Amino acid sequence: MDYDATIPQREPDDVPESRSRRGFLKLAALTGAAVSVGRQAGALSEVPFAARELSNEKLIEMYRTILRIRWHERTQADQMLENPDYRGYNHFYAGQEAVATGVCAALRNTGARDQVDLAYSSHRPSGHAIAKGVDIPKMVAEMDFRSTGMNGGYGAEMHIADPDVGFAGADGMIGPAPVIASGSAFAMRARGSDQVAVVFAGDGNYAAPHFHSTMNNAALLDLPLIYVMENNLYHQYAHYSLSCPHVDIAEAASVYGVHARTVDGQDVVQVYNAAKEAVDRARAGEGPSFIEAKTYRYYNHWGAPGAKAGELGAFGYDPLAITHFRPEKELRAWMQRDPVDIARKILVDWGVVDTARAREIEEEVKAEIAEAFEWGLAQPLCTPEDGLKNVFVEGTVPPRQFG
Amino acid sequence: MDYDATIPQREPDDVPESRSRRGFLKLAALTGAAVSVGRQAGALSEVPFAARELSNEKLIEMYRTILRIRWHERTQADQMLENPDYRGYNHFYAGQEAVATGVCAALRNTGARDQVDLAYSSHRPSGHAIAKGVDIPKMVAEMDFRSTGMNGGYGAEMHIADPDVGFAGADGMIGPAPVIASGSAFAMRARGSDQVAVVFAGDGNYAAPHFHSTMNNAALLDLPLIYVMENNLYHQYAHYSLSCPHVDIAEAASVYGVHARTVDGQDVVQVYNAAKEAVDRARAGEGPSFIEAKTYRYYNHWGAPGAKAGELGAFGYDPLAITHFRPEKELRAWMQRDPVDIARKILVDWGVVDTARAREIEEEVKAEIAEAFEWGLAQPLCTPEDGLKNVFVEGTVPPRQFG
Amino acid sequence: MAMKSWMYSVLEAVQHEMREDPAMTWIFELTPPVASNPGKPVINLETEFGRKRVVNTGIDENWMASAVLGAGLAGSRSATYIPYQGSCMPFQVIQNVAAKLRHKTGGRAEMPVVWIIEMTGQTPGFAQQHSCYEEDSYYMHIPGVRTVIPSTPFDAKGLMHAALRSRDPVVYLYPAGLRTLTEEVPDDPFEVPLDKAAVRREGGDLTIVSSGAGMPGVLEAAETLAAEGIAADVIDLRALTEMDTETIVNSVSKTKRLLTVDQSYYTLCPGAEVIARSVENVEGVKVKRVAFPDAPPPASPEMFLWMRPGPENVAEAARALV
Amino acid sequence: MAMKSWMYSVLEAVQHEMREDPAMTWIFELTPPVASNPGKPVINLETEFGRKRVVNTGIDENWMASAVLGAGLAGSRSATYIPYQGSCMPFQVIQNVAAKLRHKTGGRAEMPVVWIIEMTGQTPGFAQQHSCYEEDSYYMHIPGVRTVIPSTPFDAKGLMHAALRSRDPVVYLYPAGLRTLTEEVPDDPFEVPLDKAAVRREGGDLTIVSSGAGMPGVLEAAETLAAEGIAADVIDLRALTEMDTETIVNSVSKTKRLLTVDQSYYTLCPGAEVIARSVENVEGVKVKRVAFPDAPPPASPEMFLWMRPGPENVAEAARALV
Ligand SMILES: Cc1ncc(C[n+]2csc(CCOP(=O)(O)OP(=O)(O)O)c2C)c(N)n1
Ligand SMILES: Cc1ncc(C[n+]2csc(CCOP(=O)(O)OP(=O)(O)O)c2C)c(N)n1
Ligand SMILES: [Mg+2]
Ligand SMILES: [Mg+2]
Repeated sequence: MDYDATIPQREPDDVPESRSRRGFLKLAALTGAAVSVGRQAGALSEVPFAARELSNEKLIEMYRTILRIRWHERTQADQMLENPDYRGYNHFYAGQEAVATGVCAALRNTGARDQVDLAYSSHRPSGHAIAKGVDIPKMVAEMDFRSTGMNGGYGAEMHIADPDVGFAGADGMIGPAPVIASGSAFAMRARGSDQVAVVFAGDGNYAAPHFHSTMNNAALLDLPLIYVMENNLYHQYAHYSLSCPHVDIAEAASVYGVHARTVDGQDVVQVYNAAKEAVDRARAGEGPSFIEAKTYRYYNHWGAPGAKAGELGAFGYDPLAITHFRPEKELRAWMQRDPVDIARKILVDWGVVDTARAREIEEEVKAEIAEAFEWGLAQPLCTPEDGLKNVFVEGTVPPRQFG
Repeated sequence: MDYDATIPQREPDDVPESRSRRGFLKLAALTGAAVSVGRQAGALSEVPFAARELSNEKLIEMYRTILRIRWHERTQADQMLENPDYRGYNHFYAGQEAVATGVCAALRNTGARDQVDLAYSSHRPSGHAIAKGVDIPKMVAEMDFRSTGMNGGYGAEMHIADPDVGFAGADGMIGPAPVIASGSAFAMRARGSDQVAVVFAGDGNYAAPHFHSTMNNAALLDLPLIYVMENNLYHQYAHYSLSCPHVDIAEAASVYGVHARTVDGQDVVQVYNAAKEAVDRARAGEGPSFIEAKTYRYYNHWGAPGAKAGELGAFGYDPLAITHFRPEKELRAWMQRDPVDIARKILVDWGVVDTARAREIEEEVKAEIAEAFEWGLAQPLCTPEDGLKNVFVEGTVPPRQFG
Repeated sequence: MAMKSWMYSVLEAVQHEMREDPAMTWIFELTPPVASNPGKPVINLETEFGRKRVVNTGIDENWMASAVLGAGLAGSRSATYIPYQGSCMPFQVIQNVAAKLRHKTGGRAEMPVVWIIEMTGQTPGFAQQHSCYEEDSYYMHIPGVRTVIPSTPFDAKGLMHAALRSRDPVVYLYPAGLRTLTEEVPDDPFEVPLDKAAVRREGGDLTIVSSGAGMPGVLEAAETLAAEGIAADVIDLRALTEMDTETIVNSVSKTKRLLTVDQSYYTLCPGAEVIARSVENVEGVKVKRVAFPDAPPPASPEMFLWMRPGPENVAEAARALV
Repeated sequence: MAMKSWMYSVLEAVQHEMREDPAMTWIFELTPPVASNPGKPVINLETEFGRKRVVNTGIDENWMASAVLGAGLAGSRSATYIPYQGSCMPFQVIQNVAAKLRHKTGGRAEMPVVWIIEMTGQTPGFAQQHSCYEEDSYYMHIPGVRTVIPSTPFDAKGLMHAALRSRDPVVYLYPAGLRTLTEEVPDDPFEVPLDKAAVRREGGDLTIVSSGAGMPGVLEAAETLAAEGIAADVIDLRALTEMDTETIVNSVSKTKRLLTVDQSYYTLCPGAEVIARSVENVEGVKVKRVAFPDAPPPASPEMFLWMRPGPENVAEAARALV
């Protein structure tokens, strides 16, 4: 893995020579491609192997979830690339499927408002939504602005939400969601519920001042909050070393006294183990946890530029010739450790399914997703005047564009 | 020292049982009164003893500065208590004098804008201002809203500033000043100057999200920023353990890779040693430092309630019967280690002055401060219409209160 | 019914709602949620409901505001009291997250939350950052949260009940300078609607519209004017968003003279909106606007008290208008 | 002189000022400070001036805005480009610290700083948090910072020079939707004043006042109206604070018909202030206000495009007014 290349090039006398930065560079250079392996071994030895108790049904369901996310992304990318009538968009999650799947498999995803666990998402929500159990056809409709979509066409990608399954929703802003999630955890603790609040956030969230508020208050108040940081190494075009002095962002969390783990985000079982540990702790009143999942996205930050219909991933797109852009070799290296492949191999290895059955399941999922798109894109468009509704619980606000 | 009493009482099943909190409680109980002594010894052994190079003149000047602050506070408190015409107010700094004095003694306090070091202050600014070298009579006039005051009567206590001596100014808000100071440090570094930016902030600032922004960017950009946290244990009525999981807030800073020290804030020499180390590092391009000075204020959060004219400190004031209020015994224990006494003893011990001369200097300072108040309170009041000036560099804004 | 202070009236409402709803939480910062009133039991929310439900942590108003939002989304009624020094620290999360959440989820997010945001503007000498009274306009431009501003202890209690019971998120602006007011306030819970202005006086010669901390001066001026034979309709907005246009337009249609009075800065003060709505709906209206100049409040009491609109300014502008 | 894109015009100004002043700094986040234009050298501030002066760190707009303020106070000219997603993250430090700093120090603080704050409102489908156009009002109510909003590449460059040279702190609102505009823009530096509106068209039948992203639609409508025989004065505010009342009043005194057009939410949109100032100064004015309804922008293009004021809405309202 061409790891060094991910570190932005700088002129020697122009480089901020902070001690921690130097440490970062050194460590990255030393460990190179072995980083994720080293972490994997660590996680295996440290975190209780809760996955041993998962039933075969549950394991298959997790595999299905990973596949649903993957095929949702691929189908939508193809729509964007090939269907001129398609208007939806996405911040694609492909490559990160094992994180959402592993975490949500440890949660309560149904039940009344005082039962269901809550998951807060980000600007990259489709994976979290599917893993939490939203109705996929309705999500597809929503993303294409249909009036029968999950949110009536009001929100679309960056704002989807489905409280019925505890999917608190996407949020297009970097910063606020983790703080808000800590407030949900505060309420859960105050009312004596054993619910937990989970927030998925990218590495970009580390530098936001909200990070401190979230960690500090979660620690001080012993909140049942699980902060899942999906460290996919980049925020837009910037490598995370530009905004974070730590190699493992989890270090930054543990300083507050928050229980922190770093896991291989490509391996659903490891993610599950860490999530189960965190959920058990939170339900038992033992306070917050932070899980840093090392992962990678296969598409570019937003949409499908650089991608080809029918192919996975987006290569070589860098229109602005941005110096900090992720190198193609890095992407290819990460694709060697694909979360779908890893999950399939584990299931076959554990004797849960054989390879043929695994392939069959994938075909079933592909068909399911195809149907979801068929249904979603056949839904009615929105009525213009409805934009004046849902400002408050009741009523409509007056139109003002006519003067 | 009745240390345990400073920790707010709570019902056992009501206490957030975070691990760090428990650690805090245990450590505080174990060390008790010895906390500052232990720290003192640590600081003595770790920090280079830069004070050995201070001339006698400089040492005497530092002693004078401490006394100027002390007598400014006492005189102003007496004004508030006894002079019905006096309209000024203060967040008194008495008890913390050694911090501002020790830090500013290590700074460049005169020179052009690209020479002088900058000090940012808080809502408790009088000590920082005096140590940085502002004109005391003009500050006295300002605090009593006089048109010839340091800021023309526009700002008063929480907003005093004197850019001529690099006193960037007070700020009534908790949070923003350290971030802004880091911007000054950024500019200094960008223009290749060896200036440093210092910010004085209380323990209350730890919990503000701005803390993270300041530390993180100072570390990432290797800024010549010195963050002086005056940990006087309380923000208003709240002990800092309510908002901070660390015993030493300096720990929180060091995690970012910021050079961090904890010092006895009552001992001007120790403060100076740490400040000199930080300034030398910053000027040499070695980046930011954090100095946590353990200290205490003798008056209550704001104004002179509980104080008696002619006496130092304010005792037994707690009108709201606030459970978290600081205990009187704690205040008395801290007054045993008074910064004025400590500074005087050091000077006598080092043979810089004898006791008689030390007392004489104190009388000189008292007279100087008395004159400052005489001059300041004899200054003219402001002209109402001037309130419409200084909104922009030029011009006045229209009056609007007349309709 | 008893004479009650402002704070006691408010905390009585909060206490009632917290007793009814064991899940409800309260987050505070500086001001311990304690109030006493002659002849009444002391209210102390922290000791009555315990520190699991009633909590202060650090000086982080953004956390406070975000936390109650999160509590609401988790199904718990929740409120916080933001001191005036921190009044705009949580601006972004209210403006850009909470206010848009019901709309963006197509009506599926529930936010039974109240942000009590203190405003000052009363104390001479406190200067720019502690004497300002400007937040009304910032919060008023935000759709999706109901912004209200009481001007009496009675309304303070009634609006607090309504706010806590509302499924819409509410910004409850609290003019701290009015804390010393007392009046007869019922012991039992009652609601003041979140979208209705109050006609405080009926006249017919002109309409004076104000809100919050502007009201006492306006009422004093109206008294003076009445003695001079000038009878004013006095309207207390109470609801900034959604503003009660009907009540304003009814009055202005009759008087054709409109004077707005704000302690907020002139440019885009709430009165600007009152004027715009009035002249959009009624022709031939003569208007005047009294407001704080477009300058931060200075420390010097001489400057500050001259700049802050007082009863004489209101009376003088009214005389010029009729 | 050459046809130039908006961004090229702006960065040309910044590049010039940074070459003149080796202490000047630039802080960016998403958008690398790079622009190209046919027949012109590529501008790349980061590579030209190095990462000591031109820097991006994390996603922390409050740090960005505060840092340039601190740089200014240390005597270095400084500017930052805040992407629209973070447009209100630095609100508090601008509103409560920077805007009050010169006043509170009695004129002693120097703040040669510019916050470029991106605004959106153009892209259907981006919804509540990414299609909003509301910040104009929030920033306009703040005294002590000059808030300007260009609507053409020429003004964008001239206002940028003026902003960077001003000793007053400037909020420079940047309607991102206008990025695709190009026009003839001089190569040499020039200034557009920070406090003057532009009369884009002279008519006499009515006055239309708008700003920023509202302008293209207004000019299109004015064209349509002209063809119908309705001649409009079209005023582009450019300066929100301090607003150029004189230019507005001059026009309205003549036309007695005022139409304001905003992409911002109706309540307290800039037009409310324009209307209030007009009717305070001129009697017998008929007014109308076109604005975005008091609702967040929805995702669905059907809803969004219907709600966003377009040229037809402007023309229709103008017809109703004359
Ligand atoms: C406050 C704010 N500033 C800027 C943005 C623009 N933005 C959207 S996503 C993104 C990068 C986020 O990176 P990361 O958190 O690592 O998540 P990832 O995209 O890698 O999943 C940025 C800067 C935003 N949404 N909000
Ligand atoms: C944003 C903000 N919130 C609240 C306040 C009110 N306030 C003023 S001083 C203070 C306590 C500060 O404590 P600390 O930082 O420890 O400084 P100390 O008073 O002990 O010197 C508070 C809460 C404020 N000034 N700003
Ligand atoms: Mg990322
Ligand atoms: Mg303190």
